[in-house]
Amino acid sequence: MLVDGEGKRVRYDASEDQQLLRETTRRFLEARSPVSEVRRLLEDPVGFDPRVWREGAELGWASMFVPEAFGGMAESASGAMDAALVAEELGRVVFAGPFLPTNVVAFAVAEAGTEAQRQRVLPALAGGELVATWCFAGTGLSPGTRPVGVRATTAGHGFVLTGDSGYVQDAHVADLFLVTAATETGLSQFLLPAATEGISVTPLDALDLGRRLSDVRFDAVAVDGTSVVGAVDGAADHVERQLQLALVLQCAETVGVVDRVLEITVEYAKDRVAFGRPIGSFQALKHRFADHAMWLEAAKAVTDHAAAAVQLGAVDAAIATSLAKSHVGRSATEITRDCVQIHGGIGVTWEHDLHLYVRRAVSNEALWGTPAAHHERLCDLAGV
Amino acid sequence: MLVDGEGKRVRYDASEDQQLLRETTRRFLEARSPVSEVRRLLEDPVGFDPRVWREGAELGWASMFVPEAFGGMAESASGAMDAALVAEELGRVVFAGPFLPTNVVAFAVAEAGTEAQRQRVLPALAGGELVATWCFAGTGLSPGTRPVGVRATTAGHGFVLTGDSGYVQDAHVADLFLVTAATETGLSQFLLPAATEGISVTPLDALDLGRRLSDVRFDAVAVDGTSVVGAVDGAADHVERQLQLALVLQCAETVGVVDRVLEITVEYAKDRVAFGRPIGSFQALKHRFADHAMWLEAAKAVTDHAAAAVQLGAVDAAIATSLAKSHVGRSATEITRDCVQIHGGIGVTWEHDLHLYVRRAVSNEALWGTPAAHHERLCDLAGV
Amino acid sequence: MTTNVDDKTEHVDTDEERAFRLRARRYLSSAGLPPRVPNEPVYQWDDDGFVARDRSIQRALWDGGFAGITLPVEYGGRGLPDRFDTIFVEEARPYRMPWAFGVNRNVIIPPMLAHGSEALKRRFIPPMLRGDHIWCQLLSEPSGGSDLAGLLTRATRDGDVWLLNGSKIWTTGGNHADYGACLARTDPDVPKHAGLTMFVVDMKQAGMTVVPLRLADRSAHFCQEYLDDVVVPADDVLGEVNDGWRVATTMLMYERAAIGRGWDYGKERAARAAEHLSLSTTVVDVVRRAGLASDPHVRQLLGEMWVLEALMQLTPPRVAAGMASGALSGHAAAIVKLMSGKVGARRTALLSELAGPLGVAAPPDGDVPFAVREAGLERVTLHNIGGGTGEMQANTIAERLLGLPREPSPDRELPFNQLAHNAAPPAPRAQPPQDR
Amino acid sequence: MTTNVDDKTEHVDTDEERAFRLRARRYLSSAGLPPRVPNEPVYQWDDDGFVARDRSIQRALWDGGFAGITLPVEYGGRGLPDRFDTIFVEEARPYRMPWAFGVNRNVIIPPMLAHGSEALKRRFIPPMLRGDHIWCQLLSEPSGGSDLAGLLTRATRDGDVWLLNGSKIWTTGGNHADYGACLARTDPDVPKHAGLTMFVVDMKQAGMTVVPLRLADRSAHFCQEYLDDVVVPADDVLGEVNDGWRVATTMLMYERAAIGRGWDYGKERAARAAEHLSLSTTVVDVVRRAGLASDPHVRQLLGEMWVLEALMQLTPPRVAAGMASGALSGHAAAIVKLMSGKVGARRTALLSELAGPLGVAAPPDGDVPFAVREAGLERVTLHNIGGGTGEMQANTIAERLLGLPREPSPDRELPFNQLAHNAAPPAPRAQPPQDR
Repeated sequence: MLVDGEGKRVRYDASEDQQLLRETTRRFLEARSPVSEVRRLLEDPVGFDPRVWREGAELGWASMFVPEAFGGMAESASGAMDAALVAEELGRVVFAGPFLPTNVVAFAVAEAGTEAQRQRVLPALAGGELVATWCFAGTGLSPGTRPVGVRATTAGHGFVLTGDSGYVQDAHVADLFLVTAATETGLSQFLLPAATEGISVTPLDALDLGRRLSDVRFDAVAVDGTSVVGAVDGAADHVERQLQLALVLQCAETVGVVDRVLEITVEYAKDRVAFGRPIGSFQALKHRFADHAMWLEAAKAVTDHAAAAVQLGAVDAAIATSLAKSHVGRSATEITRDCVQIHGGIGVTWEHDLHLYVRRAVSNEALWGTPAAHHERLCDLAGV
Repeated sequence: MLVDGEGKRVRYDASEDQQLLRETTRRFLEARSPVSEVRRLLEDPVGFDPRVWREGAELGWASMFVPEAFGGMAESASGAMDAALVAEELGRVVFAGPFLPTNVVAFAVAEAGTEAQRQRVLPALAGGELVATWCFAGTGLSPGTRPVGVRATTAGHGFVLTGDSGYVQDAHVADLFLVTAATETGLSQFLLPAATEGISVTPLDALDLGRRLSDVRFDAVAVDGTSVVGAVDGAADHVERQLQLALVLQCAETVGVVDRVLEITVEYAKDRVAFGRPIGSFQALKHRFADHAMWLEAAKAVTDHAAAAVQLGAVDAAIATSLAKSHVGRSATEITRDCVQIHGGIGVTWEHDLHLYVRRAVSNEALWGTPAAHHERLCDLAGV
Repeated sequence: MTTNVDDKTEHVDTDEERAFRLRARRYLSSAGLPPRVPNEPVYQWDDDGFVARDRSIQRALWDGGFAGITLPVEYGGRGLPDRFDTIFVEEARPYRMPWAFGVNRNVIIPPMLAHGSEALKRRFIPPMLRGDHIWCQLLSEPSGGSDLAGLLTRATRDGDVWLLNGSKIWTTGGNHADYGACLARTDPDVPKHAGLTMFVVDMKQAGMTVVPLRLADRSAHFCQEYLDDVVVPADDVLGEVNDGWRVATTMLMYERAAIGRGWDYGKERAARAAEHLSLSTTVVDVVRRAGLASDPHVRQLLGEMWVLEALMQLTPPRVAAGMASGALSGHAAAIVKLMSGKVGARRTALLSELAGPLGVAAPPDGDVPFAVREAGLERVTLHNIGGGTGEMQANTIAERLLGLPREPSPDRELPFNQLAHNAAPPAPRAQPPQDR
Repeated sequence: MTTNVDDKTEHVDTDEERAFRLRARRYLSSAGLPPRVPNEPVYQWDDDGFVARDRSIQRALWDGGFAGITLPVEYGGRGLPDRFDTIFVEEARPYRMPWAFGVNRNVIIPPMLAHGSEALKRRFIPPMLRGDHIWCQLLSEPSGGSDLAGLLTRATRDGDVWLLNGSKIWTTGGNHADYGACLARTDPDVPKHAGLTMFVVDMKQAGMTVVPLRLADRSAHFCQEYLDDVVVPADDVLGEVNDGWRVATTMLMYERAAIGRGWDYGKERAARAAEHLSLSTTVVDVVRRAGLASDPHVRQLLGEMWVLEALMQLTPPRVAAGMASGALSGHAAAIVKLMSGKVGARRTALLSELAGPLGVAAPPDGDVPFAVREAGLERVTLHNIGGGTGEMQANTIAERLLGLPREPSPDRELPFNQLAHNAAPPAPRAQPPQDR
């Protein structure tokens, strides 16, 4: 549990404002983007519904890190904590849309962008008119916790970007890429239009049916100095905070996935009869449910803590997010898989929504660093 | 399942001879060395009952690798498989006595010893009059799967042994040490009287209350050429086979421990009443028992396979023993711990025998290489 | 590094057996049978070629005199002792055997021999042996899960025929089958086990709608059936009316044994055990190519995976030997089934950890091995088919092998129509789903 | 790298509260109290010094006017609102508080206030506050396990007194206690919950034999009692005769809350949560000294251990806040208890893997850290004390929090003497065991 500046403890279910935000978001999603949307959008070239995304933006989904001067509400929002709350609701419907990447880019530009970048980008991001994404991880088996794919070398007044970035969400339709690249003595970040010469996008076969991921190749992409976000060679701290935010949003989304799957499965176990009584009355099943409820509660605790730590810029925010990712990532896969098992055969049919949830849980476990990659990161952070 | 030279399949519960051996051993142990012996011998300086050990030797416990010419019955026994069978029975009573080290040394001397060594040592080992032990593993955190503690350098016609060997069973009372040492270009083995100048024994605080372990220090111990067992620099293959035998006996003993603990606990669950019915009728408990029975069956399968592989000198004997150790070691600890849990509070009292069993299971998991050390060894064996 | 073990039992043949063996060897080598392909993928809903090929293989066995080797001659068999079947299985190992006729061989014919009327046996067994009829099992229901005896499909008598209404699910080859053995409720006023009957159902009739059951990985090797006044002549009952539970129990026992032994002319599983304990090379390969072979954590995962593979290789033959020797009861088969679920789950977790992000998203044409590409999907879809299976196996082990007392449960004594049960399944869809 | 958080609530004090706080601070600093030692080991059977010290600390609190802060003045308390207790707890944090009086404070006095007669409260509460009487709980029985209401200890009326016979177990401080709250069966002819009575028992009488309960790690902080015609005056009943289950339920509820809050004047657990999420330094130290800090497998173990520690640090305060806000029911405390068992078990497994062979055998005077030396022993002895506790917590979570239906169970309705139960425990041993 965290104590904010005023000594007020972070409460179990957040402030009244946050409760309102949760309810509004849930009602909107139930009406406009239930889990059946995933099936409807399976063959859709975009992979999400841009109208729904813009309507969500009107509800403030992309405004939480954008200052009021640029059409956002950063000053009145509790950034990471509010965004986590929305992400949790999105997880409950396996939402298809650029929530995580857009918010992380908005956060990055708001924190470190030039005035010109902020004016050009932030209002359109907040309004849901622009989609942005972040090129951070490497491709293939690279760990997902470090930017290892792209290098930028100076060329005249500008830079040339070369390399590959992996698992980039919604890169196939994004208008803007925020690219983290290694430069001479550190990390630098660049904000590029997707149409920049030399960028190519290869969509991946993704397990998660509600999310499009791509590898992005930078083939000697020439950019000028105006595309730099923050200090050349000095972006490491910002990159770290962006990663923390991405982890918080991912964990919160996963918590939503598990919360909903457990709800569905508990209901099923109450209704479904075998041997003359509800299967939920059998003790062995109860004990599995009890374990799941317990680990989910822990997942919420560790995610809330991480969100608050990131929001407050706490010294242990990096640790908190990696701890959260490890537990949330692993437990989500285990719990949702056992919920499939509890459903019996019906749980593995294409018609049933369960697999859509499990796919997201398994995918989230592996992206932005597997639990194993975060254990490594934790040891690094602890100086072990 | 393995096929022996005559195409006869190794049967589920062994041959008639082996069934007889099992029954004889069990009856003897019930009468002469029930688990209560562990308590009686707690403060005993020897730590086991030499009379019981000699009586066991009369039943053939130390004869299985000793040729008939030296008072044993190697020719008529199925070495590793028979010894494993006895070890399993010993596990069922948490037997205190030098079964494993004595047999491994007898095996080593029978296989590689000089005629003089065999004549001097084997009849007395087979008769239970001499106790021998094997200095193999290093001390402390060293992995237990490799001889890393002792070096021998040539000095005139003999050698000088220097270093430390760890976790040596019954070293405090052994008459003979078989020492595996690194020499110039390989491994060599030496058979020494315990009283040899320069050897010191430090008993360890051991978790297993039925087994004494010591570190053994070799402080420039001078030995002559007659103490060498097998080829100088060429003992690696023999050392490997000794390790395999030790692992088979350890796994079999652990299987006996688990088998007995599960028996005790199933009986308890049938008798013990809560909420008006036997606790064993509660489904959550049943499912835990089912898991335990399943992993125990797998432990028996993998141990039987390892014993047969070692007995036949199969090419995959090294792999088979490491696979066995990993599964048997881990599952034994998990199963016996949960059996304690099923017993409720009574299971953690000093008065109850359960902890004597769990101590042996946990101790066996860690000695002769932890499961993790054997995973490493498996990768080495597979050339990964 | 493979122990080359030929586990044929040729050395104990009598002269007569030896003659049979040589005849089988000769015939098999000249019959133009396709070779056995290890781990051939399961056939899909629309794979008619697979079924046609198996019909012709079964026909070839019949033509050679090797169909129904141990079955009575009056039903088209050869009337030989079991030993001859073993010999044939040993000789047939290099060839593809008719997988699609596994249901006939393993789960239909044995209970038919045990419980069927003389007329039924003479009418139905020969066409199965000739390769003409494929059968399916119609047992599980969408409303049923693991409580088979609580099934809802009703059979009502209408003059000379029975009319069956309800739905069946998880049927292998339902769309290819000519006949089905269908368990239905004939008397709801008695306890659930006492009011069931096993019918012989002609699958090719108007009231029987068979649709593919598409799974979460988009595969469809099972079917679902909707029965809408399906007509069964009064004589086409396997066993007695209201004695269907006994027939079903026999059927399930033979099914269990066959799964343990290997589905298509057996021994595949047992044969594996004689092989060397080797770690799956695909995985090692991936690890090597990723440059992770010396990473101690990766080596732990590999080690553990190897252990799991060994357990699944060594335990089934041990359990089978235990059952054969009488040291273990037939219920011990549950150990193997439960283990395969547990080991499978852990294995997918290890594979996912090795595959990392590549297991959840990979380039469509990239050089990513199947095992890695599918690692994530396997975590989603791995399941003990049939619903609640793991739970049932665990109960069996605890109650039948360890002797733990059963739970008090009223559902074994009360009349079926006084028990709570699930709603009947919805009507059939007009169209099979069009998902790719 | 520690976030220095002072989580005192001084900033919201009223003037009156502020004055109380300063008075407490002053008194505590001058009363000669020993400092609080984090993770002080639990006291053992024969540790009389521990108890004597706690009696004198409790006496000091009484002398300063800080015993029973929120209790009614007529029972020796100060009659102040809860807020004052919170203030005192905040100020007392640097000092050792009387752990041995935790039973009085947490589990005896609250149900006594709720259910006790006026006479009982006036007679017994003041001596507890003065440090004169230590109480213990006599609930669990050797024959009982998790089924508390099925207990066997009998109370029979004999003129003006009750005579109690039976045995109790898992008693903290039974040998030091002056009085015990003892649940016994007064009517076996009614269902089990309806025939119990909570007695006030004088522990220092001939019929009460208290022996140490030595655990597998040779420690002995619990006791077992044998009751042989223990005499209780008819008036010394807490609550009504045959209404003891209600009293016990209240007692257990307060006990659960106290365990969640921290036993000795609270907050220890909550305070921990405000601290930085740091990995146990002992373990890191061991790993560094062994030269294993860069081994990726060891780093995985460390990472996972850190995660477990974080879960145990962050979950209890969240659950407590949920219960305080009403978002979670009081049964949610079961989550924390269940988790501490599961996390503990996994933690010992990780520790054992890190400790390797050193965890099962170490040189007596070697330079081996405690955590490593004890790794193996912890695997043997770690247990949710009380028997079946984990199972009960899991049932509570499933039934009370998730709303899953209860199992049919006759034991709640049938008269106690028609239920199966365990045999009575054996008679007391003549001598306490002499094991070291």
